Amino acid sequence: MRDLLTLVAKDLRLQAKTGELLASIFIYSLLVVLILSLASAPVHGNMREGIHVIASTLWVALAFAGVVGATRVIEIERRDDCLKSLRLAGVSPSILYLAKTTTNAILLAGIQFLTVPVTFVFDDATTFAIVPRLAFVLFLGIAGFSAVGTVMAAISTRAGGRESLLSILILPLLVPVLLGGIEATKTLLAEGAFLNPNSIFWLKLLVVYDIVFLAVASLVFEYLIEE
Amino acid sequence: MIHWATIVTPLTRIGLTVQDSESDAAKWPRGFGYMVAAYAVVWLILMAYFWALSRRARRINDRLDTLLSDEKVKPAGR
Amino acid sequence: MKALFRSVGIPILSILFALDIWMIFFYAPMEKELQASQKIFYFHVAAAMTAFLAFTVAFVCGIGWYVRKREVWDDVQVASVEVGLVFSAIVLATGPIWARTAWNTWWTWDPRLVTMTILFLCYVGYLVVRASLSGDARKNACAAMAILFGINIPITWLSIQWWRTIHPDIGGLPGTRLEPKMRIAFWFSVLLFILLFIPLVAIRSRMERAAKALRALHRERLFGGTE
Amino acid sequence: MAPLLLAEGVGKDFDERPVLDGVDLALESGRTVAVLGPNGSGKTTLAHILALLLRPTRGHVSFEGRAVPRDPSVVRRRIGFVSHQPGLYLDFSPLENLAFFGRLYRVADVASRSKELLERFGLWRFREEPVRIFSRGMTQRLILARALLHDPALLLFDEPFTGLDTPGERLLLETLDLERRAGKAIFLITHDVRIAHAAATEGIVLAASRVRRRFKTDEIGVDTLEAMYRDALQEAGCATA
Repeated sequence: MRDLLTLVAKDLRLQAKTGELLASIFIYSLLVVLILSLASAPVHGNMREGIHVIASTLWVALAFAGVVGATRVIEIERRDDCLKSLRLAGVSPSILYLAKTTTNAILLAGIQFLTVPVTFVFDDATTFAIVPRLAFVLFLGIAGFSAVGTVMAAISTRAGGRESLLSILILPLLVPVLLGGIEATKTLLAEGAFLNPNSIFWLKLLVVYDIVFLAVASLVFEYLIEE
Repeated sequence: MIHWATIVTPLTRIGLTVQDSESDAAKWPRGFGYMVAAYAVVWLILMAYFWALSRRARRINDRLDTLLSDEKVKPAGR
Repeated sequence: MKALFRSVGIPILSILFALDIWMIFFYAPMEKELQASQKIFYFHVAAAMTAFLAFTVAFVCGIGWYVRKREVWDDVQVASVEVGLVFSAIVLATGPIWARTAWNTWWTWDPRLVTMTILFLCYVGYLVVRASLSGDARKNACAAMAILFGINIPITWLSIQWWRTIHPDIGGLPGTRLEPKMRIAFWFSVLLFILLFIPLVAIRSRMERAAKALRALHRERLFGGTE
Repeated sequence: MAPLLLAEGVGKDFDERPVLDGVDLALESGRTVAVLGPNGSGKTTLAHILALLLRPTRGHVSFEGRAVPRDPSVVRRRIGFVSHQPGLYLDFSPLENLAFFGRLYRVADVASRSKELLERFGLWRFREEPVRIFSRGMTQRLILARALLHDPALLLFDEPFTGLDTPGERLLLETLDLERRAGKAIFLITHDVRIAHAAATEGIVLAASRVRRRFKTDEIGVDTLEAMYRDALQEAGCATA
C-alpha cells in the first residue's frame, strides 16, 4: 500500500515535471471532440440527436485518450530499464499494476475534466445539473479503460508496437464499456437521472466489468513484466 | 421500433412450426439460393484453412530438411 | 497423426459431412416462417458453439501455462485460437447471408453481431501480437491475452439475454425447443463440427511444436554450437 | 557459515534452448567473484538469476542458506544491482531519484544517506539537475549511488565499466575494494581480464553457457589468467574475443 502511493506520487511528479504527456493527450482529445462535433454539426438543433452527439463524443474522446495514455504510462517504466530497478526494489507486480492503473486513471480523469466542459459548450448541452452523475459514469469508464489499457499496453510495448497495436488489442475488448457508457450517458442526458432499468443495467455491467478486469489483470501482470 | 417489432415477432416462433410438406412443394422454398451460397461459403472457408495449414506444414518441413542437410555438409559446424 | 488424419480422417469426415448436408436439407423438415433460410441455423450455430469452445480451450490453456510452464499449453492455445477464428469466420460469413433473407439486410447493429465481431477481432489481435514477439515473453503475453479475451466469451454468449436484440434467442441451450427431427440434425452438426475441431487443433499444435523446434535449430546454427 | 548466496547446478532455457547450464557458484561476504566471458555466454542471464529477477529452469538458488521464496521481493531488497542501463528516471534529479528509491527500499534517513553518497561520487553539485543532461560517466556514478543506497549485503555488477573514463574506472575500482572490505559479497561481470584480475578475489570463466574455468587471483598473474581465458574460449568453440 505504501509502495502504491510512492509509485503513484512518483508518476504524477514525473508528469508534472515534463507536462508533455498531459498536454499532448489533452490537445488530442480536444481535436477528437472538435472533429466529431463538426462532423455532426448538421444534425444539431434536434434535441435527441444532440444528446446522441454529446454522449458519443465524450466516449470516443475517452477511448482515444485511453489508448495514448496507457502506452505512455507504461513506457515510462520500459524506457531506461526502470522496470528492472522497481523489481529489484521489491515492488510486487500487482502493486505496480495497480499503481500504473491509478496513474492512468488520474490522467484520464484530468483530461475528461477539461474535455467535458468543452464538449458541453461545443454541443450546446442544456443542463449542468447532471454533472455529478455524469462524472460517476465517466469514472466507471475511466476505470475500465485504465484497467484494460495498462495490462494491454504492457503487452503491446513489449511487442515493439505503440498506439496502433494497442488499439487493436483494447478497443475490441472495451466495446462493452463503450456501449454501456454511451447508453447510460444518453439516458442521463435525456432524463437527468438513472431512472429506467435499462441504464441501471448498464451501470451494473460497467461495475462488474471493471472489477473483473482489475482482478484478473493484476494477477496476470506479473508474467508480463518478467524478462 | 416498429421496424424492430416486425422482424422479431416471426423469429420468436422459429423452430416451433413445421411447414406442411404438401402445401407448396412445387416452387423453390424461400431463401433456398442464399442457403446454397451460405454452405458454399462454409466449404470455401474450411478448404482455405486446410490449404493454408498444409502449405505452412510443407514450408516447415522444407526448412527443416534444408537445415538438416546443411549439417551433413559441415558436420558439427563449430 | 497427420498421415492418419489424411488417410482415414478426411474420408470419414467427408462422408459424415455429406450425410449432415443430407440431414439438414432433406431429413429435417422445412420451417414454416423462414422456410429454407432456417437451414443456415444448423451450421451457423454449430460453428458458433465450436468457436466458443475453441476460445474457452485457449482460455484454459492460458491458465495452464501460468500454472505449469509446459510448452504444450502454448501450442494448444495458439492452435485453438486459430481454429476458433476459422469457425468464427464461418459464423460471421453465414450470418449476413441469413440476415439478408430474414431481416432483408446484410448487417444490423445488433449486439449479438457486434459482440461476436468483437470476439473475432480480439483474437485477430492475439495473432498479430503473437507474430511480433518471441521466446518466453511471447508465451506469457499470449497466455495473458487468452485469459483476458476469454472474459469476453460469456459476454458474447449472454448478449442475447442482456441486450434487446433481434437475434433469435433459442432459449438457453440451443436446440431445446426444436422439432425432434430438426433437433437430431442440429446436434449431429454440432458433433460433427467438434469432431472436425479436435484433429485441426491437434495438427495445428503439432505444427507449432515443429516450428519452435525449427526456430531453435536455426538459432543454434546461427550462433554456432549452443551459443 | 553458509555463503550469502549459493547457486547449485543452475541453468536457464530460452525457447527450450539452454543459455546457461550447470553453474555452481557461491558468493560470500568480503569476497569478489568475477565472471569472465564473451558476449552471449550467459553472463547477464546468470546475473539476473542471482538478482532473483529470473527463475532458473534447473538447479536452485539459496540466500543465507534458505531457498528463495516464490515471492522474492523481500530478499531482492538486500541486493544492489549495477548494470550499464540507467534504471533511473532521467527527468528526475539525482536527489529525486534517490528519494524515490529510498522510499521503496524503506531507507530510514534518505536525505542524509543521499547526501553522503552523492558527495562520495562527486555528484553533490548536480543534485538538482535532471539526470537527462548527465554524461555517461556521471550517470554511471549515480547508478552506483542508487545501488548502494540501501546498503545491500550483496552487490551485482553487470559490465559496470562500460562507458567510463579513466577517473571513473578508478573510482569504481576503489568502490569495489571499499565495499568488499566493508563485508559485502560482490559479483562482477566483465569481459576485461585486467579488470577482473584487479578487482576480484576469485572468478570463473563462462563460455557457451557453461563454467569452463575457476581461478583465484592471488594464485595466478594477469598473463596466466589471460592465457587461461583464451584457452577456455577456444575449448568452448567461441571465437577469441
